[in-house]
Amino acid sequence: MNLDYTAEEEAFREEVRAFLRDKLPKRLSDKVRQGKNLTKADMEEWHAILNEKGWLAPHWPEKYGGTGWSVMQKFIFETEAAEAHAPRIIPFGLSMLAPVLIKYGTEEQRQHYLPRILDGTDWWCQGYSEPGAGSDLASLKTSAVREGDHYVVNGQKTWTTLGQHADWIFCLVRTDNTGKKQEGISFLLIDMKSPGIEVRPIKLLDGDYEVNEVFFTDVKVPVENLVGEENKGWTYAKYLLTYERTNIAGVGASMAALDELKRIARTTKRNGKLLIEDPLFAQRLARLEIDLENMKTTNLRVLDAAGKGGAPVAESSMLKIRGTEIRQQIGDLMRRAAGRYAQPFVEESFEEGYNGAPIGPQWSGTTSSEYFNMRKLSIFGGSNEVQREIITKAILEL
Amino acid sequence: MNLDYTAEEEAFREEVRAFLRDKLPKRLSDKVRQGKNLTKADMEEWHAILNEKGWLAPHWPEKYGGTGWSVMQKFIFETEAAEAHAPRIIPFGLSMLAPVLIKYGTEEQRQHYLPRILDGTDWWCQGYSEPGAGSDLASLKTSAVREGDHYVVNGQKTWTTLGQHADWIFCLVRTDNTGKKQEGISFLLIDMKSPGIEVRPIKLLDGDYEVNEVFFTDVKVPVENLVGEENKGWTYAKYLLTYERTNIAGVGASMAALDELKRIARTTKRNGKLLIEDPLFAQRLARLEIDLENMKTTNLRVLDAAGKGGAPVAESSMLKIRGTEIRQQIGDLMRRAAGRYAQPFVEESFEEGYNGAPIGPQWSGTTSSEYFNMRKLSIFGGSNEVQREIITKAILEL
Amino acid sequence: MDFSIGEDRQMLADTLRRFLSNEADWEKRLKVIETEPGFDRETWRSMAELGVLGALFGEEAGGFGGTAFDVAAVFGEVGRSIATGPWLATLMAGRLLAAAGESDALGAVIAGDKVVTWAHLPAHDSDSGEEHDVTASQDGDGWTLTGAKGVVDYLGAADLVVVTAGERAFLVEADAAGVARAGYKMVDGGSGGELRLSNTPARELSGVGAEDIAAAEAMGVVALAWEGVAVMDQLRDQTLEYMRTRKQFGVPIGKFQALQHRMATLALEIEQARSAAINVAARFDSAERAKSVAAAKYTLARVGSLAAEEAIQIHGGIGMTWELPLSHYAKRMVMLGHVLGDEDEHLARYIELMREGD
Amino acid sequence: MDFSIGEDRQMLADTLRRFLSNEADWEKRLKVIETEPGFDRETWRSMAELGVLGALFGEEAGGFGGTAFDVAAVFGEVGRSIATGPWLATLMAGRLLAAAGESDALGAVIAGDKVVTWAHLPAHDSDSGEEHDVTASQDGDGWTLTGAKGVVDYLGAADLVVVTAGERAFLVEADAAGVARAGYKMVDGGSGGELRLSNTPARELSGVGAEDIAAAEAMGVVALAWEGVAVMDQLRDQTLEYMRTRKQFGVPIGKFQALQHRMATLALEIEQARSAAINVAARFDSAERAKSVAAAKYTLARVGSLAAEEAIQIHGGIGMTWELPLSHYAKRMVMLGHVLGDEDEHLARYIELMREGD
Repeated sequence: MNLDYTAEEEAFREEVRAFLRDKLPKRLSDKVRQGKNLTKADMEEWHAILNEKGWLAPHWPEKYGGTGWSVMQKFIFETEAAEAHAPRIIPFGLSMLAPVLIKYGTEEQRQHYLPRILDGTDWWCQGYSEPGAGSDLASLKTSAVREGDHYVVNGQKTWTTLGQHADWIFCLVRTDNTGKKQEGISFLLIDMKSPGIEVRPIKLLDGDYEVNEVFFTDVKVPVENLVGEENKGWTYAKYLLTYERTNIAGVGASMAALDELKRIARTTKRNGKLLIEDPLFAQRLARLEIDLENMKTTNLRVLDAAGKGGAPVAESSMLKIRGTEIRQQIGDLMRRAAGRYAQPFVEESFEEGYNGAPIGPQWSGTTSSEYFNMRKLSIFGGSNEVQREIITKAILEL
Repeated sequence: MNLDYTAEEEAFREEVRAFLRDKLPKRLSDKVRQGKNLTKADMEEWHAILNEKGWLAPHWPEKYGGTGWSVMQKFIFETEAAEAHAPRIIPFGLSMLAPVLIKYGTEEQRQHYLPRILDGTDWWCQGYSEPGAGSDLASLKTSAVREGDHYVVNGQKTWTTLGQHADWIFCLVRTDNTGKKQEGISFLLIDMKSPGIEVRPIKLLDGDYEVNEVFFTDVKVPVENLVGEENKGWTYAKYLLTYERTNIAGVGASMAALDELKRIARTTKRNGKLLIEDPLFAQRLARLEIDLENMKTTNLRVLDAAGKGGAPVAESSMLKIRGTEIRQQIGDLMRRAAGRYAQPFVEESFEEGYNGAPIGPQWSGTTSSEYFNMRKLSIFGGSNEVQREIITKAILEL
Repeated sequence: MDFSIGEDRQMLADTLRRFLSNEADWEKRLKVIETEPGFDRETWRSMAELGVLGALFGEEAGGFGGTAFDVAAVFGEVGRSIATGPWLATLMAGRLLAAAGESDALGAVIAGDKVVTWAHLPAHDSDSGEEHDVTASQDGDGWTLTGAKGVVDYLGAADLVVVTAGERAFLVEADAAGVARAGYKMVDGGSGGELRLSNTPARELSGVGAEDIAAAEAMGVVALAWEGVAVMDQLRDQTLEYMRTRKQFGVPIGKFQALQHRMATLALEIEQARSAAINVAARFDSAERAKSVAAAKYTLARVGSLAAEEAIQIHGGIGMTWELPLSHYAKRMVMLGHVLGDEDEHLARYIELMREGD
Repeated sequence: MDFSIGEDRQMLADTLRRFLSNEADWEKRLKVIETEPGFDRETWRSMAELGVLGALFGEEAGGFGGTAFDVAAVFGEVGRSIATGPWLATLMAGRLLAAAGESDALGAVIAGDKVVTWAHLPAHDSDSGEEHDVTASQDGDGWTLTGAKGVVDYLGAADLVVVTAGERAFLVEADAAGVARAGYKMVDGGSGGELRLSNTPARELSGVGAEDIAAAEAMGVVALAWEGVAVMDQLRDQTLEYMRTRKQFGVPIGKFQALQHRMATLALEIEQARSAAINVAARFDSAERAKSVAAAKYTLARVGSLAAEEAIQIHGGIGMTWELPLSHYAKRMVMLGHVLGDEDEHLARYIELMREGD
């Protein structure tokens, strides 16, 4: 048993680090580190840099532009990028739609859409959730009725992340009402410029706009935009959930955030004493660091098993739960570290180029907003409650 | 708003304290404080002292021997007795059977049984639980078939606390199998000397014997031993659950135990430092003390509401949950305070008159046994899981 | 023993509740929190004209209340509607004005003619990373103040500022020479600001010392504890309502056992927090004040963040939206934990007192 | 990266597992834990004859293993069957004998001919409330020891005792002059004892110093971590089996959502504890050893008591009975938390290292 990287993996890590050192713009990594808002252009810039290097789509087969990396290489890349404060890659086209097209789409669809994902022509968003559905995703109501060579789509999607930037949306729609609710669902690709689509931003509690409602009124969608077979969409959607997700625990992002938190604890005084010398704060920090250190190894174990062909269902859910809990706890400690300076709310300061004097410590202005924003981690992407049931059902085998 | 006792209550408290000072044998309070095993004779001794004073049955109507105390007086008495390390009063006859007889029994039953409870002639135990029933109490199977002027009882009860000492058992038995499971249950009084009864002690994980299995094979029970109506036993059993329980949170016992824990923390060194100076131990202790201090007031609020005629269902369950959690946590900290001396297991030392040299600190020998024994608090008396459902159902009103 | 708040206080609370729900409704709140002062001065004045602020001070200071339970009654209503406005600032600054016998200034505050705030915490200087505080210099008969204070409630709207310097307290006119104010909105509505003073003339609050400052802070914790429990009650009730009405898999989510268990724990913890709030008010004038203050603020912060996090989690995505009042209650709840010392600071204080105690 | 334990170690573990389940079955265990030595010496000797103890030591010391993962393989099996016997004592004392080149004594231990234990903790004197330790005096060429040691594993059965005194370690014959032993049973089976020495002749373990003692303790934590995870696995699996088969209200209790959620948390925490056990073994020879030791023992104790408490609670009353193996697993689990420093001691150590670190 051995936790070290192989010589090849170590060399790969050096290569990744060198690339990040050379190609990751400091302007972007600074924004990420400081918790500032990224613009669409920021995200597209990093997307293009990765595409140029050929590292944008590690999960894809090589013939469509994948890297041919091992599971461990993907993990190394993701972890190093997060630790270097690279912007996250928007996953909707690359990691969610593309695997479905690759497995269930036609060759025509693949040839058309995959290159446009890589070169940034199409920004995709996801049309799964509906108001009133929540964890009961399959109860969705948005309908698609076949009329000649079109479907006519009516209904509403919600929680559509970054839908305001999107050119296309992939949707689960109901094409049959007669059987079990899982059996009448289809998977449709819809141009966001189609007449009858309206996007309404949802303001979140931290004042930010990152999710949307999307309304469909008699939207015409060509039948060739159906993926796979009609009424089989649920299968494709579930495929995504079990699709290899090396980064589900967000270990890299948590490591980077914990480093920042420790730096703050070593330099910030409260009542004349450094936070790291405070027994209660130090205790919170130590428990968190140990938990993260354990999770790193848990993550590697799961990857190792997956690399050997295992299907670690319960384990993936464990990584999702504990990964998001750790990330939330780091946010919680950041807020605590800010003391009363967690209270000021200077929205403008989250934007690049804000010139006002910082209020309190340089890092404190975004702590509360991040703390509240991170509540989403345990809600979206399969709530942590749903994950808990998945775990026990898997190990209970009832 | 005011948390102080009234002058009358204060005077009553002084009276209780004086009584405890004069009449509670030091031999008994020492055993309780040190966590030693109480014998049947010990428990009977304290029972008789209280009966002589007329303070044995505060919950009973005065005409049967009750004290006429207010809710607050009962609370004061129970708290003071616990803080003085008085033995607990065995509740089966006094607090469980008697209220049922008083409300649902015949006057003949009351005249016969109540005095015998007071003077200690009859030691009662409770025959509710059955193997395989658990929280689903109403699924009980022990049957009573009417044959002339007798019932013939067959079946098995379990978790019968101190059944090894009992002269009588009050039982829930099935007299009808045809309707809903709650509807065919009757409430029977059974002489433990009846032919066909066998008591088998259950050894618990701490090595102690305090619960039993009771087997019934063709046991003949006179029909006059039926309480109330046939098939209405479930109503009587439920009445007990909502019957005023001023002491459900065990505040007095927890206060006494916390005092002892603090004394230990102030006098016990680990690695050369007093436990109370250890930041981590002190933190556990402080959190616990604050929680108990809050619970004391919560308990008083519930008593106040009950005294004014309220029926605080959710609140009683809250007291049961948090009361037992606090008691368990005190036990947990005692075990932690003992360090490695939590490991020795000298059963003989739990008995009075043990003359061997103590192993480690005077108080450490019983800590692990108590810690494990106290697991029962969250299981018996309506498990804390059942209490949680009661709370939410009550406040949700679904 | 008596757990009723008292008839007079109940009437006051009912009056304030009606006023806040009529004159400061949710729509108005959503608008006002987008502004920098973060509250509506006209509404504040009308509320003062009803006499509510007088409840925070004793008769000798021109009020008609001033006990811990009077303060409790007012702040329970502030919490119920998460009202904005310089409630806490008025309480804290006002108690020091009262202690100094500054009846003119306090009278104007109680009448709603002047807004006062309380500048106590040192400011954090983002360049040096150090904390900067205010120092006082005697200047002939009077005093001047120089230095900075951080996160001063409603600084931008204040006419008067009570500024502490060491163990003394001073009254500063907001438009006096050498005053620089940088205001900002706060996460939970309302506003705050950074105060810089440079040779600013100030009047000493005579007779006010460390004891009075500590007493004002203790009364502030009473206020926060009662405000906090009222916020928790709202978080719980809004979540219960959601559990009753929101269906998933064909049944109300309140039927899900795992949620039932979590709600039970939350409801239980809120009752414990209510007891802590009662304790700190009931023991305000006793030797146990310091311990009760630490216990109450620790409990408030601990249970408060649990309540906020659980309420959002049980709601799911909708609980994270600006549109739902719940999210604003959650923000107020968590932010209360940061005021007048946080969970860990008060637990540390409690540990100290426990070590000293018997 | 490689997460397999290795073929040779797996074979060793399988051999030990078969031996323990055949030669030390549950009935036998229930009998043996009622006795004071708390283990069966004949079984121990047979086990030693299989060569198992050699895995705990390197070839230079007469063993055939000695790495952290060799120790892990053995103690995983000890945990799986919560075997009694001086496993940890043999490991700790043996590592010091090995460090001193005491190959004769160690050879006898590995062969099962002699039982050795390790006396390190000061004894608590119940009269004075103080801790008493052993001091060593030079006596001509040799040494004598005087003082006391507490909670010495399997003291009553030991032929040899390795006794620490300050930064030195000594070998004492159990029947030497001035040795007084008071033995007792332990809560989780097995036995312990209080050791008193009075001018007892002792041989210094030459070359052994504080570093070696610390290294032996670190290896002890590796052993406990792997033993502990194996115990947790049993607690979880026995509880899962109960959730599958036990019915209430007509359905298996595993269908209850609240229990499902708790089981998920428990299963997750156990995987985290397994990772901590892997970490401490994998980093044993690295600069991160001290931190990994503290992290592993803290995690073991924290998750261990959670596992024990949850397993009992989910079982209900039956989980508290002596008759059910589960209760014995729960006792072993909690008691492991007390050996070689408890949860708080290791967390404090971790905090210290974190403060010193980068």
